[in-house]
Order: sequence, then structure tokens, then C-alpha cells
Amino acid sequence: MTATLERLPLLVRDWITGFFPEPVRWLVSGLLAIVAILAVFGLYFAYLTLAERKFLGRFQNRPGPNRTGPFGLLQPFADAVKALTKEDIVPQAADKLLHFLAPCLVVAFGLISFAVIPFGRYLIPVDLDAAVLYFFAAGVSSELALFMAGWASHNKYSMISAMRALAQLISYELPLLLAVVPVIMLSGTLSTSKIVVAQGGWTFGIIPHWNVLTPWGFAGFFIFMIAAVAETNRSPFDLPEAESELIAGHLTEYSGFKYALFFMAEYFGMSALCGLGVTLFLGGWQAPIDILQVVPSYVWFMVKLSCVIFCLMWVRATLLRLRIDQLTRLAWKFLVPLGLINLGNAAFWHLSADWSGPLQIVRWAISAAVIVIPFVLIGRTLSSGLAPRTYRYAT
Amino acid sequence: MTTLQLCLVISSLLFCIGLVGALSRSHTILVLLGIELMLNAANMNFIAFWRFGASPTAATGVLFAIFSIAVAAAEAAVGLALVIAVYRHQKSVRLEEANRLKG
Amino acid sequence: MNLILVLIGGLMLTAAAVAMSLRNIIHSALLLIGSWLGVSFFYLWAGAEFVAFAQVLVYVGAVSMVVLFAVLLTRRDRQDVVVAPETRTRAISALLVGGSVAGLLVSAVLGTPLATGPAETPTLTVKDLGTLLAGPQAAGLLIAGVILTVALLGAVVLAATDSGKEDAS
Amino acid sequence: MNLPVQLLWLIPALPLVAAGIGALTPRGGRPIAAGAAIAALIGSFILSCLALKTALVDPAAHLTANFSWFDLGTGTFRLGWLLDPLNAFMCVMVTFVGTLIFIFSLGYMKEDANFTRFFCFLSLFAAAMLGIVVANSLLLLFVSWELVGLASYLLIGFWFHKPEAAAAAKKAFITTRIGDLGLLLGMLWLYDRTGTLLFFDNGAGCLEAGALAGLSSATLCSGLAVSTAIGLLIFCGAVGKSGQFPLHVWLPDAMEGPTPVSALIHAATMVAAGVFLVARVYPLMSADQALTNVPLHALTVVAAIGAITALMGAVIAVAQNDIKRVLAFSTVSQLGYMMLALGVGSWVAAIFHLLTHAFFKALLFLGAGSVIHAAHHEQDIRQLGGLGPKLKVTFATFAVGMLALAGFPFLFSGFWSKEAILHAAEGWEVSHLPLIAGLIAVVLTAFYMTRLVSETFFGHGRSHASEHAHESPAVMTVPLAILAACSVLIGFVGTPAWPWLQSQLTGEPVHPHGWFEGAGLMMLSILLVAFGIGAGLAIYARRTRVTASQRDPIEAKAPSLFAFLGARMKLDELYAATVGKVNSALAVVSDGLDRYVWAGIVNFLGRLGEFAGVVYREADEEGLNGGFDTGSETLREAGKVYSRSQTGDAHAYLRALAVGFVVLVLVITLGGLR
Repeated sequence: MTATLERLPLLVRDWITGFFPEPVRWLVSGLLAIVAILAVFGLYFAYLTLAERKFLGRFQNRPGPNRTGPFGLLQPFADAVKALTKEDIVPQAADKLLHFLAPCLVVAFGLISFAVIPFGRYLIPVDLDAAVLYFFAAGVSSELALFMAGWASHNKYSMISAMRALAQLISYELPLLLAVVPVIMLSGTLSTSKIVVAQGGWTFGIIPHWNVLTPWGFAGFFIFMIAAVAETNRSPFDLPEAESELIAGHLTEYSGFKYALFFMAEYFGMSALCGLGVTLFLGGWQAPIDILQVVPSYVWFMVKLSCVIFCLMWVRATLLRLRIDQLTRLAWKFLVPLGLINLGNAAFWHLSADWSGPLQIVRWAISAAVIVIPFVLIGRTLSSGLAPRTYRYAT
Repeated sequence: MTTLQLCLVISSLLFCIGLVGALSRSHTILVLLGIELMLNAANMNFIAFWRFGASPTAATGVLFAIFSIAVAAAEAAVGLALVIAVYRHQKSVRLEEANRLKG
Repeated sequence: MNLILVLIGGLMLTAAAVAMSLRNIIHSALLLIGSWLGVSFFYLWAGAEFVAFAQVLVYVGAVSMVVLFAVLLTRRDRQDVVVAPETRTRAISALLVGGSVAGLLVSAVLGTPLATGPAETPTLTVKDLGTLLAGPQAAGLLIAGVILTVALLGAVVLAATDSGKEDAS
Repeated sequence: MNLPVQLLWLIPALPLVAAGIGALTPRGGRPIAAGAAIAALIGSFILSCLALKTALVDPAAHLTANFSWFDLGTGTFRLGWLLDPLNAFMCVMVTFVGTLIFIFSLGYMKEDANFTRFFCFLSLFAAAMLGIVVANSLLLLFVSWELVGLASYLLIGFWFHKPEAAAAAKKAFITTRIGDLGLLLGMLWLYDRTGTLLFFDNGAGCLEAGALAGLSSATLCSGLAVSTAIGLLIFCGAVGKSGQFPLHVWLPDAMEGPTPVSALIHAATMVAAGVFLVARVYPLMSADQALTNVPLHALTVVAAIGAITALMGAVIAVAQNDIKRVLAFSTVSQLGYMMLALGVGSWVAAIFHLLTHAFFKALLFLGAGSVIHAAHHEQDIRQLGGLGPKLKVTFATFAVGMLALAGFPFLFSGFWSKEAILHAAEGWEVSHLPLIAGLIAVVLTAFYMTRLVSETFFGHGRSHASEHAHESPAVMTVPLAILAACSVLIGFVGTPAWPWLQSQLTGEPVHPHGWFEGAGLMMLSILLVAFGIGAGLAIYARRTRVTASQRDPIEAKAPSLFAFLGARMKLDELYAATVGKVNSALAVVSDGLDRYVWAGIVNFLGRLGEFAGVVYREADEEGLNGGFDTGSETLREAGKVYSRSQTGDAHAYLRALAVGFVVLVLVITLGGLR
């Protein structure tokens, strides 16, 4: 039963490809994968927007959308219809071609990242040997699309926001990669499927061997997630589209469906990055407890992904937006040094792999100290001299 | 024409496009971009010879390509920094105006 | 097999050629990025997966960003990105020189009997590459690292404004 | 619980981490920096004790953990850790004394603004020193050796705003560098000969029989064995670091650093590193002992240098007036003893003395530090005096240290270790001169230490500072007390009756030789010590100094000798006059040569030319000049034309490059030049 459920997507694929002659089956199965990702994540995107609005509403003590359909469940479709029927305005002075290309490319680049994420035990669209590298290569390409949007709009605010976006993305590329390298070092491969397999197994059947449950993995996961929030331009790092200063930045001159495309790309990017985070640190499709393996692996993946994304929404609802100097300072003075130290920490972990018995405790203690002490010291040094912030509320 | 020769022809043409660009454009950044194209063409040769050459087991071609990509990145960074520095001095990015050391 | 190569090559060469003849530098740069992507497709086609992704990361992710920044930093207003047409003599001479080099190279390639190895794709996993880079080629890796660091510092020094001087001017 | 040798690196790693923490801590974080440093060193101490336990399981074995550092081409560079009783004892000593000195520094440096920096440097030093000790590779040892030098430089110059301190730091760094050059050359030569720098590597190391046989069988053109030459080069490093004659001049000046630094680096540990180095490469140093047809044995040189240093240091110490300088010269002298012991073939005695000396000399320096702290940074013993009743703990512990250093019989550790050295020197076949030098130094040591104590603690206060002295806080006196206890007890591990340390170090049972075998020598040295202390008391304690300006009794008798010794035998001036002057002299000689000899020749040739010129002028002006003028003009024109090609137009260059390429290839292929 479990095995059948596990293989269900494969069975469906084989059933469909069975209708086609042998020579074109590979093509059909490839197309099927694309269609499946588009359908699943299109729907996921639609309900993510609804979930975000609902959650934000609850965080801010209001109900959120609840008029369209039961509990507002039809709201995403209403939004889609609205976006499609709105007038598509292109500014007179815009660089027309680039103005059109930017939203298309941004969605395309957001989508191709999904190709290497293992959604389940048998569900990985392309099992590349250098999958992690591919993911980042696809990720950096979307920066270009942002630049194109800013440039093509022929608008000062858009341009400034594009430059900001580039600076921010380049700054946070570094901690992101530094957080990933330890995982690659420890699992000895760049292939996402093998990284997930390397995290299999349980101690006593209840403690999974996920990377996040080691000192370096824990630190790496947090660096990764902070950088991921910045990479996807989400609050509190949403400077490039700050409404109050840049009137929505590179999105200013977009309307209608193109605007919706940018929105979609943001959620695709977030899902992809969180998916990579789940893959690298949270054990991918592995079940958290041995006996829970009866639940199919792809379900676990989606559950973990949703949890991580929920945390991002929580962060968005809680934290205030940073200033640009605070943003870059956080990256260069805090995350990058910590990432480098964590790299050394992972190397230590790798070298001490054969310590056993009481040395195991020493290993944990050293590894934890190596990450905690710099965290405290760098944090203190950076925040020394800053007076505690005071807020004045209207009385 | 073997596949290797086809690869080499393509890379030669890419090299020459880069050369023509570097020769004909006066904007310094475009000249630099032309040179980057020439570098890319050279890299293509490394890979082509590794893939179709006499001894593909030796990974020399790939390693060379990796190192050369690294060097190209360094070259681009320094080159564009130079462009900015020259622009600050001369208020111009035309290459032929940067000729103070002429004889 | 060759058809795919011709397609990739054709796209790459067209993109490069058009990029080198456009007036608008931003368009040129973006098209060149397309051409670099073409090169990375060529690497993928040739089975050098790692090099292909490294190419995308370095060229599309880093070099192109630096280029775009440089373009935006070296202009006074928006029209500056559209450069004046070049003189005809220079274009012609460039084409002549480039054409002769191209002729020479292509004839050399076609005229040389090249030894070719086995037809199947050589297998080179990322792990092999890593072992090579960390083992026998470690010196090269270190030197590349030093070069990158020095270049980074040099670029910062070159491009940084000397605040005192800037105030004076 | 034993410490496996694979984890030996943790011993230096802990202080290194502490140094890193200290470096990252802002100035306000005093407890963090000091706490990390002390905790790390205590951790290292515990690990060292465990390591000692491991090492003593089989004292004869050399436990190693080697690993390859990096590959270069086909070769592999390997480093490693080594654990045997020798370095295990060193580890325990360094960490134990170091811990006490760290704690003492808490009090001594309390008012210093750069407290965290101080502890950062101290930890760095401790890490490097422990690195020297645990290294199983001459390269790793050398790296740590240089790091120790760096830390020493930083710490001597810790108060760099004082010009003397800055100069002393520079002097220490440069002087030891001269020795280190020898060490580096020796290391390179050794690598060239044996292909490895690992000490022990299952029979393939450079200190093991295979390599040594090759080294001692090869000879140089002068008949010297290669092992002798390499050994002497390595010994150069030890001479520089251990303050041996003639490179001892930096050590007294190094007293400009804070006193805990003097205690840690320039008394207990770093200067002992030279002795440790020679003991570590002892198989290499003694490889030529079996050869009879060589002109020189390496160890003979070591013994000679040691004897000279021991005597010279003791003589100079008699006439010093700065409390720390007296101790510094006594350190020089004691290090000479250790070298002497190494030279006469008893490295065990040298290490024994090294260990006991570390304890009592650290005690003396810390005691001096306590005095200086109490007397408001007054270091001149003529200005002190009468401190005994005021600083009771300091006085008591200082007296213990003094008696240990003087070699007071039976109760104090210095006696036993000094006896061991003298006993070894007596048994040396080559010469008895080291023994005689050692015995004279015994008298002098007892004498100048008595002088120091009498001047400092007896009589009446002779200045404002000494009259208003007050005892140091417990954080400083407790380490003193612990060290004093150790100074007494540590001696009993190596008495002739129970030579435990000796047997553990060599790994073979040493039978306690009879009470009477060395009794004659022992009686003699006891008499000499008694004579020295008695003379000191008679001259200095019976009639104590009344005013600070009063002349020293010896100075009154032999003013010129006293002044000569007080100026440290004028060795600094000698170096300035020789090494410094040689440069100037060479310059003068070159100038003279230039001015008279070469200039004469040139002038003579010039005259000849002048004459010939007169002859030729006519012909020249008429015939040749015109031709040359034309030629020059043509060249200039050509230059102008050529410089026109330097258009400054990068495009043109690139174009020329491309065209040149095409033309070159065409010429080669079509022209059949291939």
C-alpha cells in the first residue's frame, strides 16, 4: 500500500506515456514533469497568496479575505481574473522589448530552479550531478530579469530599486553559498538527491539524521534562511520594492498580468529556495520519525516546505524593514564571517567523524562552541555603541 | 567535417566576432566585452579538445576552463574598475580618448 | 548530434554578432549575456556540466552584473548608453582584420588532420573534479584564489573614490 | 583516562582559541579575555597531565600521529605530533607555570589599559610554545619557533610607547633572527639530505637510525661529518633563542617587557626552548660521537658555549643594579649550565635542570614583579631595601627561590639538578674545563643572589617608594606560594637516591648510584655554595647600604672591574664596535680604494686618452664628426617616426597585433618555414 502510494506519480506517468509510441516517450515524460510542476506549484502559489493574506490578517487582528467563496477560498481565482482583465499599460518612454521580456524571464528563471529539487523518493525532475550548482546558476539569472524590469521602465524609482536589488542579491549570494558549502562538504556530493539520501536514518527510531540537527547544520540553516529571505526580496529585506520610499520599486510601471507575473515569480522563487533549504538541511522528503514512513515521501516534502514558508510569513508579519546600510552590514559583517567560521566548523566535524564514546560529547561541545562564541562576540561587537532603540507610541 | 572541427570553427568565429567588436567599438566597456568573448572562445576550445581530443580521460581541459573562468572573472572586475577610474578622470568612456601616454 | 551543436553555435554567434553591432550598450550587454549562456549550453552539450554551471554563475551572475553596474556608473544621463555610430573606415578595417583572422583560423582548423579520441562522452563527475582540484591541482586552485583576492582588492582600490580628491574637484 | 596522541594538537589549540577570543574581545571585555586565557591554559594543563600519563606507559616509545599536510606534484608534505616523556614533561611544566603566571598577571596588569591585548598575546605565546613542544616535524617546530619569537617581540614591546621597550623588542627579534637563519639553513640541509623533516616516522624519520647513519657517514671537504654541520646550524637557532654567548645580548634588554612576560618567556619557557630543541634533536647532535677521525664533535661546541655562557652570565650578574637584570643574567648563566649538560652528554640532567629552573626562576621573577608592583615600579636595588618586614610573603617565597637558584643543599630543587649537571661534567672525558667553569659559577651564583636579597629586603628603605611599599594582593601571592612549594618539591623526583625522572626520560631504569659515588664533588659544591652565600652576607648583609648613592663595596675596591661588569663586559659596545664598525670600515676601505687605486688607474687612462684625443681631434673634427652628426640626426628622426606609432590608441595596437598574427602565420605556412 505504502509502496504503491509512494510510486503513484510514477504509475500515472507510465500510464500516460503508454499512449505514445516508444521514440517520443522521453519527450512526453519530460513534458509531463513540466506540466506537473506548473500545475502543482501554480495551485500552490495561488493558495500561498491566500494563506499569506489570511495569516497576515490574523497577525494583525483582522479576518483577511473571507468574501469570495467559503472562507475566501476562491479569492486567488478572483484575483487572477482581475489581473487578466486589467489594462496592460506600457509607459511611452519605456524600452518596450525589455519591458515585455522582464516579467516573462523572471517567471521562467524562477521555474527552472524546480528542476533539481527532489520532491519525493522517486520524484526528481532532473537528477543532475551538479544540481546545487545548477540551482544557483538558475537563481542568479533571475537577477538579470529584475535589472531589466528596472531599466526598461524608464523611471528613476524603478532604476534605483533595480540597483538596490542587484546590490542586495549580490551581497546575499555569498552567505547563501557559504551556508550551503558545509552540506556539500559533509555529504560529499553536489547532487540534491544524494544529499537527501545522506540524511536518511534515525537514532533510536525517533531522532532523524538531518543536517539541521548538528551544530554546523543548525547555524548553516539559519544563515541560509536569512539569506534566502533577502534573496527573495521579502520583508524585512524588501527594500527594492519598499512602498514608502520607492513606490513599489521595479514594479511601479507594471500593471495587470505582468504585475501578477512578478508576484508569481516572487512566490516561485521563495518556494524553490525554501525547497532547497528543506532538501539541504531538513532531510528533504525523509520522514521525521521511523514509523511515519508509511506516509508518502512527497507529502513530507510538501509539509516541511509549507512549515518553512509559514515561518517566513511569520517573520514578515513580525519584523520591521531594514535600512540599506543595515542590510549590507548584516550580510558582510555578520553573515559572511559566521558562514566562514561555520565552514571551518564543518571541516572539524568531518575530521572528527570517527570520534566515539565520550569524545562524541567533546565533538559536540567544540562544534557548538565554535559557532556560538563568534555569534555572541561578533554580535556584541557590531551592536556595541548602538543605543537601544526607543519607540514612541501615540497616546 | 568532424564534430571536433565544427566546434573549433564555431569557437574561431566567436573569437573573430569578439575581435571585430573590440576593434570597431569605441566604448571601452564594449571593447572589454569583446575581449571576454575571445576568452570564451578559447575556453570552448579547451572543452572541445577535452571532449573529442585524443585522451578524454585526462581532465586537463576542464580544469583549464575552470581556472580560465576564474581568471576571466578577475579580469572583468579589474578591467571595469579601470574603466570607472578612467571615466572619473576624463569624463569619457571612449577608448581613443585615453591616450595620454602617446608618443 | 551535430544539428544541436549547429543550433547552439548559430544562436550564440548571432547573439554575439548582433550585440557587437548594437548602439545601445544595455542591449548589447544583455545580448552578450545571451551569448555567454549559449557558450554554457555548448559546455552542457559537450558533457562538461560543472563548467557549464560555473560559466553561468560567473558570467551571468557576476561579470554581467559588474558590466551593468559599470555602464550605469559611467554615464551622466540616460542617453549616454546609446553611443554614437563608429566611423566607417574603422568599421571596415575592423571587419577586414577580423575577417582575415577568421579565414586563417577556419582554414587552419579545416586543414589540420586532428586526432580524435573515442566517440562516447568521457565521464567526469563533480567528485572527480573535486578530487583533482584538492589533490594534484591544489596549487593551481590556491593561485586562482590568490589572483581573485588580489583582483578584488585591486578593483576596490581602483574604483573607490578618494574622498579628499573628490571634494577638491 | 589517557590522552591519545592523535589529540595532542588540542594542547596548543586551546590557548590558540583563547588568543583568538582575546583578539576579538573589545577593550572592555577584560573578564572574557582573561577568563578564556586562563581556562584554556588550565584545560591544556589537564590534557598535558593526561598526555604525560600516556607517555609514561612506555617511556621508551615515541608515539607519533603523522598526517599529510598537502601534496605538491608527486611529493607529499607531512606534519605530525609526537608524544614521549621529554615533551610530556615540558608540556606539563609550561602549562603549569604558565597558568600561575597568567593568574599573577591578573593582579600585575590590573591597571593597564590594554589588558585584553596582553592576555591575547600571552595565549598566543603559550600556544606557540606548546606547538614547539608537541611538534613531530622540524618544520612545524620552526613555524611555532617563529611564532614564539613574534609573541616575544609583541610582549617585550608591549609598552611600545617607551622607546627602550620598542628598541628592546626590535633587538630581541633581530638577534634571535640571526640564530634562526642558522636553524633554517640546517633545516633545509636536513631536508635535502634525508627527504623528511619528521622526527620519528616508524623508522623513516630524520632522527631515526637509518637517516642518522647516512648523515654521519657522509663528510664534508674539511673532514666534518654532515650531521655535525647540520647539528651546529640547528644549534645556532638554540643559541639565539636561549640567550647563549655570543647572542645573549637581547635577553637582559628584554626585561623592558612587563614582569610576568619576563617570568614566562624570558625565564621559564621560551628561552628553554633552545635547550629543548637541542635535547629533541639529540640523536642528530650526538650522531658523530662514535666517529674518531673527525676534527670536531657538535657536542663539544655545545659544551664550550654552555661553559662560557654559564661563567660569563654569573660574572656579569654580580655587578648589576636592576633587580630584573640580575635575574636576567642569572637566567643566561643557568641556560649556559643546561647547554653545558647537553654538551657533556647528559641531556637528562639538562632537562632536569630546565624543569627545576623553570619553577624557581618563574618564582624569582614573579617575586621581583611583586616587589616592583609593591614599590611603585622601582626596579633599582639601590633604591629599595628594607622590604623584608613589609612584604612578608614575597620575601619568604623570594628567599626560597634564591636558595633554590643558589643550590642550597638538600632541601631545594636547584641543588639536585645542579649536582646532576656537575656530576655529568665530571664524567666528561674530553676536558674538565666545563666542570671548573661550572664550579666557579656556583660560587658566583650564590654570591650575587645573596647580594640581591640583602640589598632588596634587608636594611632600611632608601627611597620613598620602598618606604611606602605594601604587600601585593592574594592573586599575586598565591601563585608565588605555589611556585615556592614546587621549587622545593620538584627536586626530589631526580635525586641520586631515587632517579625517577631520569629513568622515565631515558626509558630505561637508572640505578640509583650510591650515596658516596659523587659525594666528593657534592661536598665541594656545598662548600662553594656556603662560601658564596657567606661572602655575600659578609659583604652586603652585615653592613647594609644606608643611602641609595652609596658605592657598592666591590665597586669601592675595584671600580674599573665593577664598571666593566656593570656595562655587561661592554659586549653590546663590542658588537656595535665590531659588527657595526665593520660596515663603516668596509665603506672606508672601499672609499679609499675608489679614491686612490681605481681613480689612479682611471686618471692614468684618462691622461692617455687625453693625449690620444689631442692627436685625434684634428682628424675627428674634420672627418668623423660630420659622419656622427648625420648619424645621430637620422636616429633622432627615426625615433620621432617610431614614436608616432605609439598613438595611445588601444585599437591600433590590437589591430596591429591581429594583422601581425595573420602575416606571421601566412609567412610561416606559405613561406615553407615550418
